[in-house]
Amino acid sequence: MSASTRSVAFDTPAREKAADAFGMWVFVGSEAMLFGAVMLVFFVARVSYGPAFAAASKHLSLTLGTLNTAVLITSSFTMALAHFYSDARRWRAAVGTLAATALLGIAFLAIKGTEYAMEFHEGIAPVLGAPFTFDGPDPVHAAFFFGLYFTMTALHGLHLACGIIVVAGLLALWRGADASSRKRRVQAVGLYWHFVDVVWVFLFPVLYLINR
Amino acid sequence: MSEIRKLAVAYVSLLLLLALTVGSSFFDLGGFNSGLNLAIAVAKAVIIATLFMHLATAGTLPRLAVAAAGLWLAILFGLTLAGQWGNGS
Amino acid sequence: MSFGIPFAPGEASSSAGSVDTLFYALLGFTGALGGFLTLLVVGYAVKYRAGSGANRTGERGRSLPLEIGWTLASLVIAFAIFGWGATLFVRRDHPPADALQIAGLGKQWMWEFRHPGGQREIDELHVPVGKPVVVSLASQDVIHSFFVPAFRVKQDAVPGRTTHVWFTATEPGRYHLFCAEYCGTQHSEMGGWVDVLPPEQYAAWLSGQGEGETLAAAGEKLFRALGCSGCHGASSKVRAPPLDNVYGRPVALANRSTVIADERYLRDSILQPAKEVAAGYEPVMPSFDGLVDEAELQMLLAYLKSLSPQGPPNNEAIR
Amino acid sequence: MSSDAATQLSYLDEGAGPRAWLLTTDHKRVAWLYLVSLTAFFFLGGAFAVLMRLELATPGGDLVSDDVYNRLFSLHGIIMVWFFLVPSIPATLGNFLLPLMIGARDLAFPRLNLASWYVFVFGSLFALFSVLAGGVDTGWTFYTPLSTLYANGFVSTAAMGVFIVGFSSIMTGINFIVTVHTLRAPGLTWFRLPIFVWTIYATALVMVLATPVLAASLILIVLERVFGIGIFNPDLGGDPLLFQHLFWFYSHPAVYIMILPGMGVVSEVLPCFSRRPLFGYKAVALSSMAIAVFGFLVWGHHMFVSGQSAYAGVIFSFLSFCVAIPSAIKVFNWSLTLRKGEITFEAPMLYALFFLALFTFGGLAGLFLAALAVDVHVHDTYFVVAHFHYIMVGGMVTAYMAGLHFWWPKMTGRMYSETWGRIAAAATFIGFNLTFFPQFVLGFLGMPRRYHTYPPEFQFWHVLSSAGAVVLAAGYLMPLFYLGWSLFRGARAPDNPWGATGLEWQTASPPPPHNFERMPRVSRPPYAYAMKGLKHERFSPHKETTGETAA
Repeated sequence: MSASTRSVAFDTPAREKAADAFGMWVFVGSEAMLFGAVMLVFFVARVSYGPAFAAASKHLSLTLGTLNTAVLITSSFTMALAHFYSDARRWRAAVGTLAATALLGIAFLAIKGTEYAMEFHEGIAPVLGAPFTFDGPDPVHAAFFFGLYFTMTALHGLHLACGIIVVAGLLALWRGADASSRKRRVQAVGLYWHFVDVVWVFLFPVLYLINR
Repeated sequence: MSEIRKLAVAYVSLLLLLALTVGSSFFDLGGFNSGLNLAIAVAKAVIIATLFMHLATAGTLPRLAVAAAGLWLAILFGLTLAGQWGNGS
Repeated sequence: MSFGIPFAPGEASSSAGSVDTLFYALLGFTGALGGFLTLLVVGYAVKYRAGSGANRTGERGRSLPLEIGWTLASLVIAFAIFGWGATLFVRRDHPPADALQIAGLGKQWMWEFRHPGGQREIDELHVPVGKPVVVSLASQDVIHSFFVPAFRVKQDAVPGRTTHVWFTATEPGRYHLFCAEYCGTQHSEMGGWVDVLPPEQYAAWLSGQGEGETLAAAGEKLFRALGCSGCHGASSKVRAPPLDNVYGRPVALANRSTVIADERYLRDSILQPAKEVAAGYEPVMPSFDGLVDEAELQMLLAYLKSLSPQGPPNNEAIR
Repeated sequence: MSSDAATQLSYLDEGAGPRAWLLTTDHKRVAWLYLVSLTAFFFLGGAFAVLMRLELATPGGDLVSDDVYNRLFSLHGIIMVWFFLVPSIPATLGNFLLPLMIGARDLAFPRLNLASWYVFVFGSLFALFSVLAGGVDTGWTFYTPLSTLYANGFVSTAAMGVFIVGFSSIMTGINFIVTVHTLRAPGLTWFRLPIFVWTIYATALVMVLATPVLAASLILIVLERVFGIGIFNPDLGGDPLLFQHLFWFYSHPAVYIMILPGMGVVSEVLPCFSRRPLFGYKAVALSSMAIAVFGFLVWGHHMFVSGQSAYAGVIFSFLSFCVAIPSAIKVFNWSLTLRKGEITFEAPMLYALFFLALFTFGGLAGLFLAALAVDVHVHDTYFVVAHFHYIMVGGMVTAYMAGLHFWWPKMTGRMYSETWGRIAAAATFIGFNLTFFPQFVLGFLGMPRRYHTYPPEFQFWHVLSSAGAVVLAAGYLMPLFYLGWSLFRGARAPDNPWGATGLEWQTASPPPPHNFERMPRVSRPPYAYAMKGLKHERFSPHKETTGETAA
């Protein structure tokens, strides 16, 4: 049998692939709890300080936020294509779509970084002792909003950065891997990538679209 | 090619939903904006999970994982909020 | 015959007896069940030790009626205990209307109490026997917990909110007051005594403390000093809601909902005025967060409460 | 299957150098890596406890200062909970036994398994750093705003350590869940699984779903300390109670992470030494899952007097009584397993019986704490301290010792000294009760926990407790010596010294690298003790006393 299993525990690559997918889904469920807990903190604060949060949310860049959502959805699409191509053993197309996915991920982080820079410049980044200037009615809780905004987007960005690194690693190890390993890896990384996309799908309206 | 067509349809509908959610935010729906946004987010998540992540065809075990995470998130939110706001305050 | 070894805390409040009844009932039940299981296991261990001549024939492995039986029995007993405990617990939320109101403030590492007449004491709380007392608790820094074992009461004092604990002392005496929530370096030093005095001695003690200004009066001074009266006063140019007869009554909010103006609402309105704006008014009030400390906040609250004499609960009961 | 030690290579023969151990992906060797690290943490945490008990022998603060005392109990809690109890049985016995018990060659993700140990070590470096740099004074609960605004210890590094170790926990959990679902031997249906596998599965479920919430709350604490984002700071709009909700959403289920595997061990040991099938097998299996699920619904009983709504208090109390039912069912089933047995009292059985006693009494004490009105009085007193030590030390650690002795021949291929094993078991039982029973009385009297000094009228009970701690410490130190000694001089163990059922006993002691010479098939229910046609020879130390020198 040319196809190998990576773990001694499995008899066939097919069983290992199914186990890999299940393991990844369990991990995704676990990650959902992590983001869920942070979302809960945000939700409680959002209900307590609605007007302050709405006012603060207007200072985020809706244009860049929308653009970023589109970028990330596109990256998920290319990742889904990569999964399809690797299953069909169309390796060149798979490599191409994976590279596109990673590049779109980098684009997302670049846009996010631009937003951060704008926010620091505007003085609405109450972290690391940066000055906070906000002329709305309730600056204390507006600052709270921005604190949560930075926490949630940074946590998401960190996950995305990990995803980019893993995709890059996957491509670096592409040549040495046999067919079943490639399929397994693309599938596992893909599940993670889509999950990070789903997180953003929730973060975007929650942060950017409060009673706009 | 039907697989690619399926993915493309998913992609386009995700972009349309994005346009819808951003567009709706420019209208005051009298308190329903947040609800609509969340509903759209859930719809997007369902599309990504079923079509991009193949949850529809992945068998029982992944669905079990998703169901467990959903149930436990409900517990986390439900009982915490009962503790925070149970007195109606 | 306890040879000076303590086995149970003294009972000195009206609720101590009922809590202890539940405690000893539980002790009896768990002792009986634990004892039965111990006898059973030890009995089996002896009877069925390897090499013993005990009869080992018969069915094995499971017995459905038995399993269903003990599951149902456990359920019934558990729910009975739950109901008993919960019934006693919900009384915590319903202090008698005529209770004496004392403001308690926890800070690292002392308890500070203020009586309605303005008398202030540290790590020592004088209360009259037979009179319900509500201590409203706030914290200046971290979470503390007001704990008087002899009264069987405990309540955390949480920064950023007001909590309450009430009791009716039944036995004159001197009882431990502890901080039960770990609060930093000198946590074990944070505490003192609750002195329960007969009414006449309590009155004597109060007058011996000198006739300070009442908590509400101090709050009124503060109300003027902070400029609150400038807007909330009767002859003000700025439109702000009048505060007479607000406490304890429903308030319509700008977002079309209604809240009861309890301590939480008053407190939030001082510290986070933009959060729940009364209907018909502009959200122009500045936040006093950071300008008033917890002690001053308690004075302001006492004053606002005194503006609604019928508002429950009455805090001017003892002068 | 017989073990012919001369011809068959075991997993222990596959290289002895540091490379062979530190780069292994064999679940049996990873189990040893964990065992060694966890033992070190157990004795470190234990040393802190002994110092605390010495300090508490007198009412004044005579031995250490208040600041030092606060650091002692904080570090004792942090180390014992996250660096010993949570990984204890799952990462050692679970790692070693899970593939053996289900007839697999290894866990589903062997490299992830090794990685989880490295993550554990990495996280423990943070924790050790905060110990050496001066400690933490928040208590293991990290309550805000004390931990965020007022604590002066190394809170961020300790929290990061716990955060990182959480990842190791999640990795282990994912591995176990996938392994149980995908790698069971042919014929091994769910209701033929040993209870130990059921409990490990339930534990893994809790690890995967609860740990991320702890991770989130610890990140938020670190962000608050480092970046000044006031998520739990009321002055900035945060809410300290929200931290308690998130913290206990993890930390109450974590209690079940700690106790469920112990229940699994005892469910293996009791039938074996009674020569009886486990009474009510299905009820025990399903109640493990019930505990894992219901365990998530009760966290608010840590917050009855915290200022959460009274309405929530009543709900949480009700749910807490519900979670008592599956535990009660288990106790009844274990007790009836002994009926009509052929009971012998080797060290694992003694530990298991002591577990039964201590867990039962600890669990019954839980009824007091779930009953709202009584909890108001005993909350945050020594009553709580005694209760959770009965469950976690009297229950979990005792079960851990039972399992360690029970599977020691399988893990090492050597027999330990039975005499010393029984002496140590008796010493821990006596020492434990002497240490912790007085604390129930102290709690009822109103002695708050985490007190460096206390009113002199409580001293009698504190002295008893401190005296017990010395006996308990001796009971825990003894195995270190006789088990260590047996590694080199113990009698060779046969494949199945206890005559136990279970797939792990059908392979050699110690097992070969990939566990089974021939992959097993299963056609019988578990715990088929004393069934017709099955004979299980037991090891007799009197026949093969080559290395036995029981003092």
